[in-house]
Amino acid sequence: MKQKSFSWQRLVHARLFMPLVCLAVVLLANVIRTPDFFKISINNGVLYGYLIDIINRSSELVILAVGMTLATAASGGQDISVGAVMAVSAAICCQLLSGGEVSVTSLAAPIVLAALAGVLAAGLCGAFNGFLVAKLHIQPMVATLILYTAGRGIAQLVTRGQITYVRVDAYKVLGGYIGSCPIPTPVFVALIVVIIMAVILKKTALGLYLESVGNNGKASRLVGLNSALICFMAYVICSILAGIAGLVASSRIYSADANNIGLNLEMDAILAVALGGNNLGGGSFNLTGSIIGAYTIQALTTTLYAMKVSADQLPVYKAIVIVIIVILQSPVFRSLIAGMKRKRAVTVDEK
Amino acid sequence: MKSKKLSRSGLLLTITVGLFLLMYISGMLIFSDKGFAKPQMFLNLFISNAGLIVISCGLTLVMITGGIDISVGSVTALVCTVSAFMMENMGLSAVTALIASLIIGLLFGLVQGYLVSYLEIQPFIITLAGMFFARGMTAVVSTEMISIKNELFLKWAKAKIVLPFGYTNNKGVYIESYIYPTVIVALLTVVLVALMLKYTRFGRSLYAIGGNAQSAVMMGLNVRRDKFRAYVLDGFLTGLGGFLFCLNSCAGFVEQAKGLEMDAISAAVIGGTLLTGGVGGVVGTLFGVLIKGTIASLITTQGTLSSWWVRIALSALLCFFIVLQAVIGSVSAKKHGARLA
Amino acid sequence: MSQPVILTMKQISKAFPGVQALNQVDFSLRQGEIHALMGENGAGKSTLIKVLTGVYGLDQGQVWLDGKLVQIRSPKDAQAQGISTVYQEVNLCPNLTVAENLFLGRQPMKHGRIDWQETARQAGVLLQKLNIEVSPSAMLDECSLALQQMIAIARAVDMNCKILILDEPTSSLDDEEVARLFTLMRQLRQAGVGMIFVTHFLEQVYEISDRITVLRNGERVGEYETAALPRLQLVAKMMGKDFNDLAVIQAAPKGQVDPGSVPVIEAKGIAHSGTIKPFDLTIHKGEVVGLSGLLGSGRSETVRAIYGADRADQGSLKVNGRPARITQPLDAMKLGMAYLPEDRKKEGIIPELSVRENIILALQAKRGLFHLMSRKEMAEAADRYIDLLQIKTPSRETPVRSLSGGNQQKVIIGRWLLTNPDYLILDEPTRGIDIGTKTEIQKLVLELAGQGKAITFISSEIEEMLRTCSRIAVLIDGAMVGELTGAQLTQAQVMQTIAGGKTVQEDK
Amino acid sequence: MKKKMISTFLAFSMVTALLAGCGSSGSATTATTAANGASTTAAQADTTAAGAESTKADSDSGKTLTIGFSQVGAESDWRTANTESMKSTFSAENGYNLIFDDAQQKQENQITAIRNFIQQEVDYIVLAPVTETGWDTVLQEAKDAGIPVIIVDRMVNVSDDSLYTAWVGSDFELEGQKAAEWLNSFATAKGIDPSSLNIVDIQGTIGASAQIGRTKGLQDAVDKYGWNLLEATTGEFTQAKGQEVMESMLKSYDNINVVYCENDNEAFGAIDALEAAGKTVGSDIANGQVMVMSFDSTKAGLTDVLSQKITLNTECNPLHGPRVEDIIKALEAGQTVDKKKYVDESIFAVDDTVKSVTVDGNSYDVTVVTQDVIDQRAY
Repeated sequence: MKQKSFSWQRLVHARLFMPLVCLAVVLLANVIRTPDFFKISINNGVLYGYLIDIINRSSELVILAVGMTLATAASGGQDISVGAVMAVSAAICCQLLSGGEVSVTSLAAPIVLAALAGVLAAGLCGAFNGFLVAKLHIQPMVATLILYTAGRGIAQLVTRGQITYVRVDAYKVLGGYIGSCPIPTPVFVALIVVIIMAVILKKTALGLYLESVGNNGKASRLVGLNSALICFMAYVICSILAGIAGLVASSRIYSADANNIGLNLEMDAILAVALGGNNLGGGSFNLTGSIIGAYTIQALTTTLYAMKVSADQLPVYKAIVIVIIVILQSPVFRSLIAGMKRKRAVTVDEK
Repeated sequence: MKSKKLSRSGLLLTITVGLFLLMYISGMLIFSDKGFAKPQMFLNLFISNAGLIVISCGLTLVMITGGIDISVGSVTALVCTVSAFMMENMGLSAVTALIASLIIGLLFGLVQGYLVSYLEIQPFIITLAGMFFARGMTAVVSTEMISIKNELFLKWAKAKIVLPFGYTNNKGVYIESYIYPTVIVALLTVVLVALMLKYTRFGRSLYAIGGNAQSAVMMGLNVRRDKFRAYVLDGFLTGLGGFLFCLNSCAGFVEQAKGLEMDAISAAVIGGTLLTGGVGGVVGTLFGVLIKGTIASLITTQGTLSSWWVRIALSALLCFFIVLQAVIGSVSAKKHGARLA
Repeated sequence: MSQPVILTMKQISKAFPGVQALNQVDFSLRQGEIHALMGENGAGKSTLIKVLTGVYGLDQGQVWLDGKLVQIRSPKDAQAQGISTVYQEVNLCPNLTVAENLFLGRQPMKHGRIDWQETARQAGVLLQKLNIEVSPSAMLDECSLALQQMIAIARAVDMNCKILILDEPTSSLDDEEVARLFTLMRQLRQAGVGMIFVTHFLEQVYEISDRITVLRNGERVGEYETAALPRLQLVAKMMGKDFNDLAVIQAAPKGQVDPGSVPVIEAKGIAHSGTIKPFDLTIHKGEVVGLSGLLGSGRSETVRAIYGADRADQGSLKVNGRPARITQPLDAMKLGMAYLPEDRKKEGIIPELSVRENIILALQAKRGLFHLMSRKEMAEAADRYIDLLQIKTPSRETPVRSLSGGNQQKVIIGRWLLTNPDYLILDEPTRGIDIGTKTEIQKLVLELAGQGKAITFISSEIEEMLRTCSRIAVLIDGAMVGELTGAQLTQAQVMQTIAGGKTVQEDK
Repeated sequence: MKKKMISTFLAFSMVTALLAGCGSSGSATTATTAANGASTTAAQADTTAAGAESTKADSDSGKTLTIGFSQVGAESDWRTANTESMKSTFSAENGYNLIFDDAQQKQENQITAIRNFIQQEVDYIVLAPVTETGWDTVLQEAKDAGIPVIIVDRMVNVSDDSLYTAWVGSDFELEGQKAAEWLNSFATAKGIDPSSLNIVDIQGTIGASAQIGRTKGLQDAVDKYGWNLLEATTGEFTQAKGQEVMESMLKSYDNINVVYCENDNEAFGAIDALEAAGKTVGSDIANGQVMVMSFDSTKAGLTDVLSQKITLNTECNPLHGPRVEDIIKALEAGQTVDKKKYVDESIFAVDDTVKSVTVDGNSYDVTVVTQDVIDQRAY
């Protein structure tokens, strides 16, 4: 009896427990509403179904959440400029592809080159953020507030305030399908990003370094870690991933819409990290949790859309979910509950 | 003795005020032919930003404790929409709407404050939830724009307070300078909050909490309660500021005041309040708002610039202040370090 | 000593999950006495204090103040009842002025607002009364740590405290500052304040305290008149065993050094502007060289400059005879150096990471980002040092923050031993650690020297240095004023050198 | 320390450079505007030709009119075209001094800008309002200063009509009605049973006047003709949202045959989603094609009509510049102007099945899209 309750306790306290429960609850709500929610069929040669939509649509968020997790771990703060950085990357890529025209049907530059330029620009944004955070020790939120405000301005500057269209099929691949592959490309992009990050974390000491630096920067420096460089790197990686997400978002609509690409996605990415059971104060992190968090958010969004909740009202539900989760995760709340349990146990013992 | 105190907060404030004067005076010189030198232009800074000033004051309080509140923009939208809804769709009076606004602000302050100070949840994430919640609730109240036509409300909104100077414009119309009551409320708020911060134990306690919360507990301050109160006061001021905002815009809708939280935060930061807490004040915040307003005015007056330049110029300025603060901070840290040696 | 008892704690019990921190502990304090509270780490001293100051609630027991049964709910409540505490880590607000720190939360009011003039005046009077030389309008973070401690005491005293708890107030102070603190304490004793004095320094206990209460494993061992309790007995009571280890150590052979061999470390003219003047330092294999001096004399800064924690402005460094350029700690590590920093909490442990990760971190950093150690290798390394250093931890995956201070220190030592260094810098490795572990660490130092490692040892306790070092370099105000070896290594000599370096050098 | 100082200086010089950059780039922006506007001006030659002479007369008489124009932002293609139209009409060559302010979709910014215009003593204020509401106070101030206000695009909702002089813009409800009437005529011509029309409405940003008018136009027709409106959800006027919403709707309904998009960007997204799901877009509803209807008639939108992806595209004319100029000229000449002036807007269809539609007794011709038509378009 005691043994059983103990293992249950361990399950509840496992780091992935809460994120998974959240995802399960959201998905369950869907099944009750739409019995064929999990149905996946082949339609027009591609996979088709609600689930596919959720997985496809959350790709950008997953990519952002991965970067956000690293930045959070290393600096104990969040990068709120990722949405704007997405716009910058998309703007630069599309502007190069269109050669400055508003709408083109042929490419002015090779896609790979333009995409690289977009990601590079994002990397530069990351370097700027990283410099402020790691070198000047500015609070991450404040430091990234600069690009949060300026980013879309820069993107608009690049596109001269227009929406730049690249109506070339080759450019639509990233946000669409590769040839006759039935799975949407963004899913692969997200998967590749996750796999690459997982391999990096598995095969290199980056994860340990990030956790160590995020937990105690001074001590990390004295054991030979270049704390500033590691923190800087985390921000560069975060922005590069934002750049990639920006390209995916841009490819979906084969255009650079500086005002709308990645709009409000930074908040969702932070939310994904929090939902994943990560401490927003930095230190140890859990990438899987963040990814599950990202899928949960998209599932929630899709669900609410499907339930005909107006897009404007969506935030209310998100807010409720956040509050419940952070309260459940709050150490004070947990110790409060533990205290109550103990008291109950004590009274039982006394009897 | 004074000069020592000037070391950090004083220096930052001096720079902020100096920069504001520099910008404004150069604006007056460069755009004198475009009316920039008129006193009303200066008054307009206050008229347009009355709501923001009050909201930023509230945010400054929270920031002094080392916290943050990013829900203020959404709460403003909620306040405006609820006010508009009550007056237009429910036929209630403007006074009721005002009271409702303050209550909404207070409620947000109470809940967020409780979660932040008593459950010790990070303020960023809690107020992020508050931001989502308020914005969503605004849509629940009304997805349509509501124009306020309530007589009393419009009377308040249009109640010009005429000042004894003015000018005759090119159409031969004498235009007296004026302000709205909102400006008086905003300035009164700044003065009261500044006095509170300087002359009450609660105010000093906020600085202590921001300086070192652990110490504040050990020194017998009721940190949780004072932090809670700071958030409640912030909520109240957001409600009040939201109502002032509403008096300026006379409307309520979902998209209102989007991004206002970042305006308020950057105003406070420009005004010399450190996000790490313990340093800052509302007078600086007032100047922060004025600086932002002046930049916008300069760009409007210039008249050919596209919106992205506004964003880029503002963020460059923000960047300047943030880096400046970091440098001043590290210099004083160096001093500290030298002392240890 | 027939002063009335002002505080009685009866049968105090306090349990934490898995630990009985206090078990039926009695404690009493008289008016105008300095009562030392002694015990090893984990004996229950802090818990007792925290119960008394209302940080923790108590499970059982009673607290009587001035003959009245009281309940203390919070630090504020404690203060209201006249119990104030001054901690080792000063608990004041660095962003406020001295005057404000003195009166925070109880500022003089006039017409419903704070009367700043009156605040400044009262602060001036208070500081003068206690002979604390600082301007009331100075910012606190511009004051030295000792001064901050004094200010904290001044604050406590002014709050009409009847009971003042001093929790390790002296561990960051140099002797002169300690002396000033003691003067202040005596002044307060005259004024009738009862003081509870927690410290690890036996000398200080005997210098200032009237009575001693010893705790061990959450239980009270006994209460003694200081004058009637010999030191060795006190130590024995704290350790709960016959204390022969000290003697063993004193008898241990010092490392034998071959002066002709190539020195491991040869520093020439190394300096850091503002903190240390150019100095030379040579350390051979198997040698333990102590760096002594008052706090702020540049002891830590010297080793930090060698290790690259702070970059030296000038000078040259040879490691194993070869010129070395060290710009960051990693460079030093690659040359076989290891550095155990002075401040364990801020610069030593990575609190959230596990014991395993904390142990392997330095080696991993040395190997680089792309050569991650295998899980097996990590586990083996961790287990080896947990075993070797007898680190008390539930498992190697336990977060290091939940370990006691001494065990945390051992984890850091393990971390460095794993990198197999030639040269170890130990800056205050025994600070804040119970005597048992202290001795273990001292033994270990000698053992390592025996294995041929070069060691620099820094400690505020001269006795400890004398036990371990074969040579002691003394610093004053950032300058090295002398080196003592062989027969010169006596407490008196070292003290004298610290007190006035030049005369000793002339003697040489 | 030194490094820190350097970075401070860097940051400072950055700000200075930027501020300086603002000044110089102002002219750069105008230059590009002029370049971009060249095609616009050419295309609208017919509309401006009449005004051109009188403009010259103005500049000859040496009086430069200062116009303060507060624009919503740059959120869509339509908006950019609108801005370009104003900028090219009120150019220095035409004898105007245009003070342009971009409000970045914020009403409070517009209120500030108008106050600023009043201080600058502009001759006219042109306002493209972000919102319909909330203009009472500031327009009162403009009125007190004796400055006429001309509203373009969205209407303002004020308690006192005298607060603005004139309004120029689109009748969004009429646009919706025209589209709906066309659909009715088309279905009748093709012999399609009204109850077999399964329509989804991808709405604009909820609360925007374009959304309200266009949705109402459709809704009324649905009630009138007995069509089957499956769902109406917002696509927020963006391509990405249009795509996402369409995807979701396709999962819920498998019988959609008409998609009513409330602007071109949404239509692009919807078409992508439809094609990805294996549907064919086109006008042949009877044979399983899905008809896409759209608004705005941007060049890109009309190109899609030409390629038969969009069946009907109802124009929403952004070229307000010349019309505003007409009003200003009339006012300068002391004439009275119409309080409300709707711009003429065409209907562009893929073929000539329906030649004209009738709304409220007025007949509107339907233009069949050809490459020529597209080439002549200004935006």
